[in-house]
Amino acid sequence: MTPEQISRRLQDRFADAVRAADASGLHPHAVVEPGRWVEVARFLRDDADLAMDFLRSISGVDYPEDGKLVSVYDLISTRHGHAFAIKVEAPRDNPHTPSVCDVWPAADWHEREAFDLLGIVYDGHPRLTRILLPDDWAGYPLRKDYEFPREYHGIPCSTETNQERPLH
Amino acid sequence: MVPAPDYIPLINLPRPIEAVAVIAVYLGFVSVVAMFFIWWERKVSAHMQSRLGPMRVGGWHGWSQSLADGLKLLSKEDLIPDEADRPLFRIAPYLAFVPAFAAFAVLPFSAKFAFVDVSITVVLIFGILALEVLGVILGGWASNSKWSLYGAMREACQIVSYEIPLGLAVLTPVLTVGSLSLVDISIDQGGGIHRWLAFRNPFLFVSFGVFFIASLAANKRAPFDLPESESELVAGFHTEYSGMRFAMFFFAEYAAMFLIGGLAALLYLGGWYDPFGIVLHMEHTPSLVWWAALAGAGIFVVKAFTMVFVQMWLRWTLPRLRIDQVLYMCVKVLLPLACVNLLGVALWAWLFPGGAAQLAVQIVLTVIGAGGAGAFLAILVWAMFFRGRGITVSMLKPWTNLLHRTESK
Amino acid sequence: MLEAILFYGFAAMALAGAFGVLLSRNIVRTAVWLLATLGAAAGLYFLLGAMFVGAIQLIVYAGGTLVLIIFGVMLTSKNPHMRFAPRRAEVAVAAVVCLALVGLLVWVLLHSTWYVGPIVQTRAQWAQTGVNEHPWAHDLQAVTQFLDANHVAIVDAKGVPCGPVTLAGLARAAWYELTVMPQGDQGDRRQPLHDADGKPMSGDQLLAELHALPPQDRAIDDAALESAIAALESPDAPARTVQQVAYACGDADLLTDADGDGTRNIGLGFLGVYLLPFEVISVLLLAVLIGAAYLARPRVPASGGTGGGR
Amino acid sequence: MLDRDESRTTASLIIPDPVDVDVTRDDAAGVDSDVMTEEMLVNMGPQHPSTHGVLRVVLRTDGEMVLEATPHVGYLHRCAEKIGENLQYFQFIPYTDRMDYLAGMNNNLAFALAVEKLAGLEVPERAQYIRVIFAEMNRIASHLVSMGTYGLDLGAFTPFLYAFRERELILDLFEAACGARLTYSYITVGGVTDDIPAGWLERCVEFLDYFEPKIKEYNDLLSYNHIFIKRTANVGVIPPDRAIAWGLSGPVLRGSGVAWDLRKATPDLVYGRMDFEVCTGKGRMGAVGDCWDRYFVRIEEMEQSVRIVRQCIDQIGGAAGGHKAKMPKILKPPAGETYYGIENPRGELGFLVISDGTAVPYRVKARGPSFCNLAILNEVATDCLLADVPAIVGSIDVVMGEVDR
Repeated sequence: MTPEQISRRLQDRFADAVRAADASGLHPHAVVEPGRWVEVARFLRDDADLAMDFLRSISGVDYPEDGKLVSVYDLISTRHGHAFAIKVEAPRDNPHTPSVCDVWPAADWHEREAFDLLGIVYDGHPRLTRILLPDDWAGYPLRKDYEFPREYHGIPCSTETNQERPLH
Repeated sequence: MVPAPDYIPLINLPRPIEAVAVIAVYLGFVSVVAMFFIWWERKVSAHMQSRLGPMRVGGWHGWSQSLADGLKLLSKEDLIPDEADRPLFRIAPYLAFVPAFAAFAVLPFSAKFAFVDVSITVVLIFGILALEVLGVILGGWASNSKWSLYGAMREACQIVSYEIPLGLAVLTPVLTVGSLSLVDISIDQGGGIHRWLAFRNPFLFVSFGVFFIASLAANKRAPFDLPESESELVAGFHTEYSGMRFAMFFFAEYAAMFLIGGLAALLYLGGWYDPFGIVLHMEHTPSLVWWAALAGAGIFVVKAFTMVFVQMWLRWTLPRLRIDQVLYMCVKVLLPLACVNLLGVALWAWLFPGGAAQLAVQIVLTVIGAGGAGAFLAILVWAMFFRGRGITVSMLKPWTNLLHRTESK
Repeated sequence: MLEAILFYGFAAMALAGAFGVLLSRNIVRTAVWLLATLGAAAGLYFLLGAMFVGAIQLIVYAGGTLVLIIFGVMLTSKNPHMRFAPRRAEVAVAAVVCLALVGLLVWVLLHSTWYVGPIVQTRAQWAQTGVNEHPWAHDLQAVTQFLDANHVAIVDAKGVPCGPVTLAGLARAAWYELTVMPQGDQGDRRQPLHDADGKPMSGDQLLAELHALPPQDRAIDDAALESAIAALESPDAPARTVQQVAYACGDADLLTDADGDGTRNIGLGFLGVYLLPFEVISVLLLAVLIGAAYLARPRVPASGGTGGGR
Repeated sequence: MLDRDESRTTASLIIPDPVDVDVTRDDAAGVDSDVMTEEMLVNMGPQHPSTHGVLRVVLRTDGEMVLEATPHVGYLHRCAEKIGENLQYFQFIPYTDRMDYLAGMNNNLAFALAVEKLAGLEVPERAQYIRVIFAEMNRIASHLVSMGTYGLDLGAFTPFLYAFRERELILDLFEAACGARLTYSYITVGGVTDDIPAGWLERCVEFLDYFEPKIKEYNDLLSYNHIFIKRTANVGVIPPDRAIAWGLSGPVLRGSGVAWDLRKATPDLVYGRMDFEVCTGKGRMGAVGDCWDRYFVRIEEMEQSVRIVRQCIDQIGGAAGGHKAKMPKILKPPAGETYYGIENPRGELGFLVISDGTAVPYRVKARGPSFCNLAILNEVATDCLLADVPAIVGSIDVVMGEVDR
């Protein structure tokens, strides 16, 4: 199925849950309401025509100017071969997104990584702890406004005094 | 009952002094042989893996590499983990080291060079070797690290369970010859390769295989080196050992390899007799008795070395077995086989009085056994000299034309 | 001299080990002290010349039981520093039992007859008899007289009496009638029994000598000698070798001690006189084996690690 | 007797301090008839000979039986993604080399393709052929390393050295083309940095002719070795549905019988023109999806890669164009995002690149195959023996640089 068919199928199945679906660009995706996301995910996986059984990756992206943390779910179907992406937004100050661990077990480590580097809390995740950084690391590095720590347990981290913002 | 050759003291000194002199000679010889094995194993494994092995230390082919290792280990710091059980940690290497060398007192190199000629040398060797297990287990337990604990546990169950098939496999030649003394067993095999016990009857032929496999396991070698398996247990029971203590474990292993090789030669491969019966003939002519003893010792050492080479060969080709497979093989495969062999040998001795049929069986088995070994050797020689090297010189040609690169084909 | 040092050394080691077992708190330390005791016991066996029993002691006890004790400890102990803290009542009961055992031991010590006869068993003891040569090294000239049921006095080539030698030793010397090695080689220890003109003595000659012994020199009672000689002279005993004579003179197991360290005795004992207890013990061990297998049965189905979805 | 559950909850990895335990007190509840072996928490790693790189697996074991194996990662985390947000597109290529340091070429290719798709660049045909040749040669080198280290994990030392002997020849070829032996940065956005030197193709064919019989040699030495089979068959079996559910990819997924290969599913470059098969585990030595299958899929893939490289070398003659497309001084791809995954030797390596029109990407997310493949370790390694854990970790063939990024 082409991305347009997929997004149309999604929209008429979940009219209220699926908002802006941009199927034409390089990265065909749809934005889904956090509340109904687990239900949509289960439909994506179990529906015969979609059969999105392979969760490729979950990437957290930080949009400080829109004030939201977006989780981008890239899916592909090993049966039909078509790929599609889903975006779920969460407010920046208190980012909560429902976890899809029980739909795709692959999500377990991806969600822990997004939590670890961006601070998106996935409700319902069996063991939501930091995966890459030490457990007592403060802050979420991949956020745009991340302040690089001066030292960690006595180990000096960065010498620049005034850290200029990232390039954009 | 075959009468044993008479026993001549090497030097006519009172017994204790003679004992000390002979100990010095034996231990000196055995430790030199153990050092040689360390070097030899590195060279053998190197050439098997298409590399060179030690080449520089001390000149030709790095002959003094093991000496250098010994000195290096001597100078290394001897640290004991703080939570370790200090006295046990110190005793363990000695408990592992001493039996491996003590057993040589009882191993007859030749008719004349049997240092202690007690009529039950086989049982004595096993008695002495039983202590070696304790050294390794205490070493593993005392160093208070989880890996060495696993190593010690594996050692305990592997060695204790493999002593049974090993014991039975040793009993089969003892049963055929009728004496527990290695000297008698070896004398019985004199006079030509067809008289070797391994080719005496099919049961003994199989029992030689059982013996060799069980001795590999009892000596923690090759596919059975679970107690110090690097890839799982870091270094098994001697993870926490360093310096001279580690060298003791290391040394004991190679001495035990020589012992196993010697036992295999004595019990199954015609002791100190050559395949053509020359040494036996020399022993009979009074003037050549001494030369027979020396030649016998030489042949014995050569046979022991070949068996050690086979042990090394196995180590560098086979992966390691898992602990349950090791025990499965011991209880379900080797033990029944050893029992069947023992029974078979007894029946054979009872039903098959000897004479022409016995000789025929011996010759057939010799052809199979010696023929097989010869074939392996032939393949080895062919592979070393005639098999194409594979990497053509042009492949290694330096890239001279890097500068003027061609734009398009 | 060396034997004395060794003997007392081993005895001291055994005692020290026993005390060590009692006093040490860490269970693995007790096992090591036990090793010292068992090793000392094996050493004593070797000193006694019972090589077989000494080796079996090492294999079974030091190599087997001890390893299993330590193995059991390793698997089940919570931590290496576990201390025993026995309660008052237990100490009392233990004390009673121990005292009873000690009493039994002392009683046995006092009532057993310590036969301190000049039995020549080992080279070590032979050395104490003042002759530092190996008993078989002599040109054993002739049997002069029977000292007791089991010993004869022998005169060597130079006529010097070389003290008591067991018939077993005599048989062993004869046993090695050297078909392989020519006699007379200077370093040769095992001289065969010679008669006057240097030829190895045959069974008949020894028989003749025993006949020629005057009655008062025969420590052995006449009936046994007569019956032995009669048996030897019966038509169906063609080759009368020295050992057959020795066998006839002594009692049944005389010959059996030919190789001097009792392995044959043990074998005959187990399969001869004491067959029933031997079998009962093996049945007992079988029961122990099955019990151990049951105890250690795998509780978690170790299906060779097939893993898979849970 | 310490209560069994209490010892299970204390996660302290050090041996608890000595306690005066009154062994003789017989509390009826505690002691039951069976032999009560005590559970241990064992730290396999981060410094351990058989965890490839700095992987730490905490094993809860009961004697030799492993009850739970929880991997801890993050020891090699170098925040490559954060750096990606501060570098221009082509400057990020060297960082991709260091992710899966055994397959540098394939990593570069993945990022380069993602950026080219984002920027809508057209890569000349000759460059595409060169890229496929180098990607497939790097796949062979990477599979050689995984075969060698797998032998090491199971105790067979020799295959490791044979594998490295062959790998050296591939590295010599790479060195001739781009000067580096491990971190190449040879494939960049728009094509390859330099054209291949004269005579390279002939030397490459010569290597392939030399290499093909060697694969049979490895099979005789290791794959069909009875002990090797006993150690790997029916060990760590992953059923196909669990493999897909856990998002495994590459030889680990195909070992479970799922014929999913991105070179066939989403053919890019000139893969469409190549004819090769997707090798899957057939359960020859045991259950489908056991360690042996995953291992043997890699061996068969090496043969397929040799076929691909041979076809590329035949067809590269006719390919038009140079080795690199015409590139603007500073590449400013239009605002947008794309996710692009290719078949890396260890599985699907995908890049989500989000650009906001400037010369620096807004967000670069790398989906490492080893990161996803490792997640299933706990499920596979429970109820196996201690000696199976290195076998399972080795068969999943993890490279920590890619897991931790």
